[in-house]
Amino acid sequence: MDSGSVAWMIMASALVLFMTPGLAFFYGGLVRGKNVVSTVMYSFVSMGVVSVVWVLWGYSLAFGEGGQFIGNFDFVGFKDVSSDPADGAMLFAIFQMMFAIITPALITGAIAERFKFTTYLVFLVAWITFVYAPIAHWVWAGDGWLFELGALDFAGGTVVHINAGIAAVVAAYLVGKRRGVDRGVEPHNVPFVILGAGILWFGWFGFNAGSGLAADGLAISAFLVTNTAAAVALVVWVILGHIHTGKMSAVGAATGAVAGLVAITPASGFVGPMGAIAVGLGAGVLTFYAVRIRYKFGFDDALEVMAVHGIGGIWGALATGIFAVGGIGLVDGDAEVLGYNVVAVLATIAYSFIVTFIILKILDVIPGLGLRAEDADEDAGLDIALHGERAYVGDGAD
Amino acid sequence: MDSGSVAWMIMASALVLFMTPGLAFFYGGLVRGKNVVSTVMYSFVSMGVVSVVWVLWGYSLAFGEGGQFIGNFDFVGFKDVSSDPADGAMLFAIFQMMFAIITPALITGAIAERFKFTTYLVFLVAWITFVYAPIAHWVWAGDGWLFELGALDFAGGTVVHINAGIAAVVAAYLVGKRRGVDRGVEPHNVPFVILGAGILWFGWFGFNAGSGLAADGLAISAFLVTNTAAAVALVVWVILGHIHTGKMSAVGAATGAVAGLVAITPASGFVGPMGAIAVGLGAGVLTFYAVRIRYKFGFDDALEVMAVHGIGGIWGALATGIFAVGGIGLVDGDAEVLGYNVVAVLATIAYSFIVTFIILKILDVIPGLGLRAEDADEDAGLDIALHGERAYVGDGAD
Amino acid sequence: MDSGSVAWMIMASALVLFMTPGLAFFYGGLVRGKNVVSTVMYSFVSMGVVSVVWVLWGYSLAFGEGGQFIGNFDFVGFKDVSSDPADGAMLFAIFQMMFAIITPALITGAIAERFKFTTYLVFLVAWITFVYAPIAHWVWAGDGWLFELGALDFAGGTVVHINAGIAAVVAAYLVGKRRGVDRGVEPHNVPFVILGAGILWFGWFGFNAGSGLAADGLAISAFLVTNTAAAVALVVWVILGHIHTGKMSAVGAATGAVAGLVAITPASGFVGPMGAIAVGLGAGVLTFYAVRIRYKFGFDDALEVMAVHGIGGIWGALATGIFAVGGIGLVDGDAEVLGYNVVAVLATIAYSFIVTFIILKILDVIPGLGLRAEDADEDAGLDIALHGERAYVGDGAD
Amino acid sequence: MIKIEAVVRPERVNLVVEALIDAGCGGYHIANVTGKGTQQGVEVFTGRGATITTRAALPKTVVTTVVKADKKDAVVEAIIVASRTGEDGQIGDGKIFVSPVSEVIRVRTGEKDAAAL
Amino acid sequence: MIKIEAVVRPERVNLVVEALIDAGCGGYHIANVTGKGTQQGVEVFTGRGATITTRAALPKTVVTTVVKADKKDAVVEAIIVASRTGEDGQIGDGKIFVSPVSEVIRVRTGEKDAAAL
Amino acid sequence: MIKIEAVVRPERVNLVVEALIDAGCGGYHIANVTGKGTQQGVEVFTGRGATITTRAALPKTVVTTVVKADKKDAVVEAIIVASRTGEDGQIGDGKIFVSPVSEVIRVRTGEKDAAAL
Ligand SMILES: Nc1ncnc2c1ncn2[C@@H]1O[C@H](COP(=O)(O)OP(=O)(O)O)[C@@H](O)[C@H]1O
Ligand SMILES: Nc1ncnc2c1ncn2[C@@H]1O[C@H](COP(=O)(O)OP(=O)(O)O)[C@@H](O)[C@H]1O
Ligand SMILES: Nc1ncnc2c1ncn2[C@@H]1O[C@H](COP(=O)(O)OP(=O)(O)O)[C@@H](O)[C@H]1O
Repeated sequence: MDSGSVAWMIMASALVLFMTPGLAFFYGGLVRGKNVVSTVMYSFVSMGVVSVVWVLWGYSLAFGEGGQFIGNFDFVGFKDVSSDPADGAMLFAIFQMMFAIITPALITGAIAERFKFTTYLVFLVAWITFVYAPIAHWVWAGDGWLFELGALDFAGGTVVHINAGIAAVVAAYLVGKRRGVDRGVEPHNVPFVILGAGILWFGWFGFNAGSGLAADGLAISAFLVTNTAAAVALVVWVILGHIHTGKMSAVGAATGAVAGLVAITPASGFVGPMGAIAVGLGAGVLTFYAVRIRYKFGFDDALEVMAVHGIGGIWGALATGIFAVGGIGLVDGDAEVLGYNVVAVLATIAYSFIVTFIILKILDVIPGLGLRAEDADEDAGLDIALHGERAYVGDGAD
Repeated sequence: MDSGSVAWMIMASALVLFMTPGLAFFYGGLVRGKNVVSTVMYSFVSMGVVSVVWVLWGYSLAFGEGGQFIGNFDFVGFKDVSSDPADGAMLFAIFQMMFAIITPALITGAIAERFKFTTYLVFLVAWITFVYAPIAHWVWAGDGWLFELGALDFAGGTVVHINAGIAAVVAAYLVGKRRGVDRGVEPHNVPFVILGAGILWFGWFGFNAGSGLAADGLAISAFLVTNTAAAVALVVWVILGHIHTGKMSAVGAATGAVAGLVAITPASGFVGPMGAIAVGLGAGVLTFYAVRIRYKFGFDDALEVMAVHGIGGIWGALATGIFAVGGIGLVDGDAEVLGYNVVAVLATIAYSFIVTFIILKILDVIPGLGLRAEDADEDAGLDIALHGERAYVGDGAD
Repeated sequence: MDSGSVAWMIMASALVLFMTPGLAFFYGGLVRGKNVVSTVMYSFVSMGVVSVVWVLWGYSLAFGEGGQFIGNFDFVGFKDVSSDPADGAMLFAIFQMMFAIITPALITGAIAERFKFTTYLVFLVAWITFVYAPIAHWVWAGDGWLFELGALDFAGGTVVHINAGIAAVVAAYLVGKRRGVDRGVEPHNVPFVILGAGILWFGWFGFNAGSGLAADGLAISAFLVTNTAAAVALVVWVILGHIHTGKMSAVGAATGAVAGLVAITPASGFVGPMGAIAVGLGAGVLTFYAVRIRYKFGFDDALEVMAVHGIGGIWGALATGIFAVGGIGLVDGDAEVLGYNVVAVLATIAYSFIVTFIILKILDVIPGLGLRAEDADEDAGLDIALHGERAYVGDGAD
Repeated sequence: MIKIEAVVRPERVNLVVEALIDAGCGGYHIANVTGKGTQQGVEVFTGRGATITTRAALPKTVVTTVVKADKKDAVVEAIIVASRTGEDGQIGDGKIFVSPVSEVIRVRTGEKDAAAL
Repeated sequence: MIKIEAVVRPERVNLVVEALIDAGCGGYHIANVTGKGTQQGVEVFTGRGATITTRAALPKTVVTTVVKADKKDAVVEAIIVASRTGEDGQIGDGKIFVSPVSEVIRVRTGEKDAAAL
Repeated sequence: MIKIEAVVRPERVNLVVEALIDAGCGGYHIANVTGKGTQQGVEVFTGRGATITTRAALPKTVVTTVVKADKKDAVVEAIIVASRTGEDGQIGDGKIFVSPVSEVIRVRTGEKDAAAL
C-alpha cells in the first residue's frame, strides 16, 4: 500500500469511527426526552466494548484463515497483524473494526427506550462473536464461502445492514413493544437527527470509498455513487412525505438520506452514476413504504432499523446484481452475480435471525440479566433509572 | 494525480460536504426556536437536490467546453467523466459538486424564518442552473471569460460568496421583512452556532486547501493562511463587540471566524501568512461594520449573508489583487490582477443580481408557488406549519 | 515528505483543530446552563488568539534553534518557514499550532463558571508564550534538553496533558471555589458531552497518528493503540461507576474515553496493542479514583482537568517507559527511558506550576484585570453577565 | 370560574388533554416541571467519580385549565380516568388542585368570564 | 392582591412585559407552555412514514404578575393592547386569568403584601 | 389548603426544596421561568453588530407547593431561610405568593383535600 492509500485508509477508518457518535445523535434525536442518554449510550459504549473484543478475538475470528465459515485464533490480540503498509494487515483490521463497532449500534434503534443496559453490554460481546464475525468471514475473508461463491458486497450490505436489520427484528420482537406509545412519538430533538445524519453521510464516504482499500479511481467512483444515491433517496422521501401529508419532514429527509446510503453500500464499488440514481430511487420508495407497512405489524422496531437498514440493505444487495457495470450486472445481461447475492442475502437473513434469537433467549433467562428494563424504569425513562442522568437539566435544578 | 493527491482530494470533498450540515447548525442556532427545523432543512435539502442536479446537468453546464460564458451538455449524467485518477475529471467534478451544494444554502440565511419551502426547492434547481453554473464557468472553466482574462479566485470568492451574498440581498428584498422582529432577535441556541462555526472552520480546510487539487506545498500554504485569517477576524469581532458593548459575544466570535474564512477564500492560494493577517483584519472590521450599516437599510437579511459573505467576499477578491505574492499583487507593485478581480466582482454582482431577481419574480407569480409563507404560518413558526415538526419536544408532550 | 504524507498531515492538522470545538462541547455540556456560552467560548476563542500568537512568535519561540531551553525569533511571522513538502517545515508548524490551541483550552475546565473572560484572553497570550512554548521546545525541538536527554513523548503527554493538568491545579486554586456548588452539579446537557467526546476521539487520531509526521506504519500502529486505550478506559469507567452506584453513566463513559486517549498520547508511537490495553486499564482505574480523591481536597477543579489530563498524562508518560516495545521499555528490561520520562514529568510539573502561578498572580493584581468574575455575575451566570448571551432562548422570549 | 391544575405523568399528557376536550373544556395549557411527592426523588450523578445525590429529578407535566365551576366534577373525573395507571393507580400518578378564578378575559374580543372560556 | 396570568403569543411577550412595566407592575415572570383553545392543535409527524397526528403543539407564553387589586384594570388593559394582533384580534391571541392572592412576602426583607410588591 | 408559590434564584432551589421537606411539605414541583422585579433585566445581544437590548432575561425558578393552611408560616419561613442570600438578602432573592386552594385530589386513590396532601 503506498503512502497515499495509507493516508486515505487512516482517514477512512477515522471517518467510520465517527459514524458511531453520528448514529448516537441520529437515534438520540428520535426518541423521547427521557431516553436520550440511554439511546446515545447504546451507540457510544459500542466504541468501547467492540473495540476491545475486536482486538482480543473478534478480528481473528472474522479474518483468520479458519475455513469457509469462520476464522480462527491466529490473530488473537492482533498477534502477527503487521503494521507495515506493504502488508496492510493492521490497517485493514482497523478499518474493519470500525464496521464491527457500528453494526450492533445500528440494531439498538429497534430496542431503544426499553432494553436493559447491562444485558446490552453482554449482548454486544456475544453478537459480535457469534453473529457478526462469522458473517464477515463468509463475505469478506478470502476463504469465506460467499466470497468464494462470487457474491459481491462492496462495503457491507449483507454483513452490516441486512445483518443489523434482521437482528433488529428479532430483538424488537423479543423485547416487546414500548409502553405508552400508542399515540405515536414525536422525535424530541430534530436538530440532533440532522446532525447525526450529517455526520453519518460524512463518515459514509470512509465506509464506502474506503472499502477498496486504496486511494484510487475505485474510491473516487464509490464516493460519487454514495453521494448520489443518498441525495436521490433524500429527495424521494421528502416528496413522498409531502404527497402523503402536505408537509416536508426534516426527519424524513434524514431518514431518506440514510436509506440511500444503506442501499448503495454493497453496490458502491460496482455501479456508475446512473446506477446510483436507480439505487437511490429504489431505496427511497421501498424504505418509505416499508416504514408504513411496518406500522401494520405488531412489533415495535422503534427507529425503523428493519425498514431502513434491512430493506435498504436487501435492495442494495439485489441492486448490485442488477446495476453492476462491467458486464456483471443484470442490466448488462448477466444474472450470475444477482443469483449469488440472493444467496448471500438469504444466508445472512437466516443466520442472523437464528443466532440472534438464540443469544437473546439465553440472555433473557440468565439470572440478573433479562432483556427488558422494569416497567417503572421504562415509565420514568431509562436515563434516570439506568444511567442516573438526565439528558438536559434546566437552570433551576442544576 | 498521484495517490496522495487522490487521498487528499477525496477527503477535501468530504470536508466540503460536511460544511453544509455545519452551516445548517450555524444558521439554525441563530433563528428563533420556532423556525429551527425550517432553517436547518434549507441547508440539508440542498445536499439532496443540488447533488442530483449536478450529476444530471449542473456539472456539464458549469464545466463543459461550451465557450466563454457557459458549458454544454457533454457531461450530462457524468457521461465521459472519468474516474481514473490520471485524468482526475470525476474527482474534480465531485469536489466542485460540494461547492454547488453549499452556495445556495448560504443564501438561505437571508430569507430564513419566512421563505416558502416548496418554492425554495424549485429555486434551488433554477438558481444552480441559471446563476451558479454560468458564473462557475466564467471563473474556473479553462474557456471561461474571467479565467481567460486573468482574474484570480482560488477557492470561490466570486462564485460562492459574492454570488451568494448578492442573491441574498435580492431574495431578502423580494421576500420582505420578517414579521415581529422589530425588537431584535436573540439567537435561540448559541452552542449550535459555535458547533456550526467549528464544523465550517474544519471543513473550510477542504474548501481552500483542496482548491489546488493536490497534496502539495500550495495546499499547505492555503491551509495556513485559511486558519490565520479566520483567527484574526475572530479576534477582531470579539474586540470590536467588546468596545461597543463591554461584552464578548460568542455569536460574534463565530461570525468573525466565518467572515475571515470567507475573505481568505479567493486569496488562499496566493497570499502568505502576513497577507492572511491583513486579509483577516480587513475582513473583521469591514464585515462588523457592514452588519451595523445593514440595520439602517430596510431589508431584512436575517442572518447577515450580504454583510458576511457579500462584503467579506468582495474584500477577499480585492485583497487577492492587493496581497498576492510572487509579483502579482498590488503590494508587489502590480495592479493588473486587482483590475481583473474588480471586473470579476462587478460581473458577478451584476449577473447574480439580475438573474436571481428574474428567477424569484417568476417563482413569485407561478400559481401554487410564491415566495412567502402565509402570515399565520410565519407567526406559528415554519417548523410546525410547513414541516409538521417541532425542533424540541419536552417530555410532557412526547 | 511525499504526497501521501502531506495528505495525511493536512488532514491530521484539520482533525486536531476540530478537537477544540469538540472540547468546547465536552466541557460545555458538563457545566450548568447559565455558563454554557462562557465555557464554550473559553475553547473557541483559543482558536483565534493562539493561532495569531503562534504565527507571530509562538512557533518561533517553541521551535527556533535557540538552545536547550527556548527557541528564538528566527521564524517570527513564519518568516523562512517553507511550505515546500520536501522541507515540511510549514506543515509541521501548522500541526504544532493545533496542539498549542487546544492545550490552554484544556485548562479552562478547571476554572469554568467563574474565571473572568477578559483576563483569560491575556492569560492565553502569556501562557502560550511563557509556559507552552518553552516546554514544547524542551521536549520536541531537536536541541531541547529533554529531547536530547532521551525522554520519549510521542504526541504530547508532558507538553499538552501534564502541562495543562498542572496549570489547571494552579488556576483552580488561585481563582477559588465556585459559589453554590456544595450539593454537586449535574451536567446540564449530556448529549453535548457525548458529542464532544466523539469529536475528541475522532480528532485524536490526527493528534496521535499524525505525530509521526508521515502516512506510514507508525501512523497505523499509533492509530490502533489510540483507539484501543480509549476503548479500554471507557469500559473501565463504566464498570467502576456501576460498581459504586449501580448505574452506568454516559458522562463517565465519555470521561473514561478521554482519560484513555490522554494516557496513550505519549505512548502511542511506542507501544503495541497489548501495551495499549495496559495503558487503558491503568488510565481508567487511576483517573477514576483520582476524581474521587480530588473531592477530598479543597480546590474546585470544576471539570477534573488534573484528574483526567494531569494524572492520565503522568500515567501515560510512565507507561511509555514501561510498555514501549523494541527493547526500550521496562517490560523489555530497560529502565532508561522510564528514568528520562520521570525527569520530563517532574520538570514539566515544576515549570508549569511555577510559571503559571506567576502569570496568574500578576494578572490578578493588574488593574482592570483580576482572575475572578464578580459574585453577582457568577450567580447570574457568566453567559448573561460577560457575554450578553443566553445559551438557549425559549420561544417565549425570542 | 375555577382553575384546575393537574400534575400528571408526562407519558399520560396526551390522553389527559384528549379527555379534557371530551369533558367540554374550552382550552388548556401544559408545562413541564420537575416534581416530588410520595414518590421519592431519584439518584443522579452530581460528580464524575460516581458521586450520587438524590434530586427531585422526576419529570412531571402540569395541565392547567380554567372552566366554569359546574364543570368541575366532570373535568376532575376525566383527568383521573386518563392519568391513573393500572387498576389501583401507582405512586406518582399525580395530584389535582382546584382553586378560584375571579375573572377571565379573552384578549381577542375582550369578552369576559363565562363568555371568554 | 391579585394574580394576573396571561396566556399570550410568544412573539408578543416582549411587548407585553414592556406594557406591564409601563402600567406600574413591580415584577413578573414568564414561562413557555404548550396550549390549545379555540385555536386548534396542529398536525405533527409521529411516525416517519408520514404518520400525522394532531397535538396541542402550539407554543404559548404565560406571563404572571401579582399586583394590588386596584391596578387590575390598568394591567389587564395593558396586556390586551400589547397582545391583541391586528385591529380585531385573531384566534389564539390569548386569555387573561385573574385570581386572588392572600399574601405576598419578599424574601430579601421579609416585607409583606403591598410592601412586598 | 393553600398554595405557596416561591420565585427563587435557580442556584438556591435544591436548598429550598430540602427545606420544604424538612418543614413537612408532602410534595412540590419546580419550573424554570424568566423573571424581572426590582432587579433589572439584563442586556443581551439582539443583533450581531453589537446591538444590545434589555430583556427580562434573568432565570428564576418557581417552586410550588400546596399545604394545609396551618403549615403556612413554617413553610414560608423555611423558604425564606433557604433562599435569602447573605445576612440581609440581595435584590432578586425572590418573592413568595400565597393563594387559596379549594380542593385537592390524589389521582391514584381519589383521596381528597388534607388526605391527598
Ligand atoms: N403538596 C404538593 N404540592 C405541589 N405538588 C405536589 C404536591 N404533592 C405532590 N405533588 C406533585 O404531584 C406529583 C405526584 O405526587 P406523588 O405524591 O408522588 O404521588 P401520589 O399522589 O400518587 O402519592 C409529584 O411528583 C409532584 O410533582
Ligand atoms: N380554558 C382555558 N384554560 C386554560 N388555558 C386556556 C383556556 N382557553 C385557552 N387557553 C390558552 O389560551 C390560548 C389562546 O386561546 P384560544 O382559545 O386559542 O384563542 P382565543 O381566546 O382567541 O379564542 C390557548 O392556546 C391556551 O393556551
Ligand atoms: N409582582 C410580581 N409578580 C410576579 N413575579 C414577581 C413579581 N415581583 C417579582 N417577581 C419575581 O420575583 C423575582 C425577584 O424579585 P425582585 O423584585 O427582583 O427582587 P426583590 O424581591 O429582592 O426586590 C423576579 O425576578 C420575578 O421573577
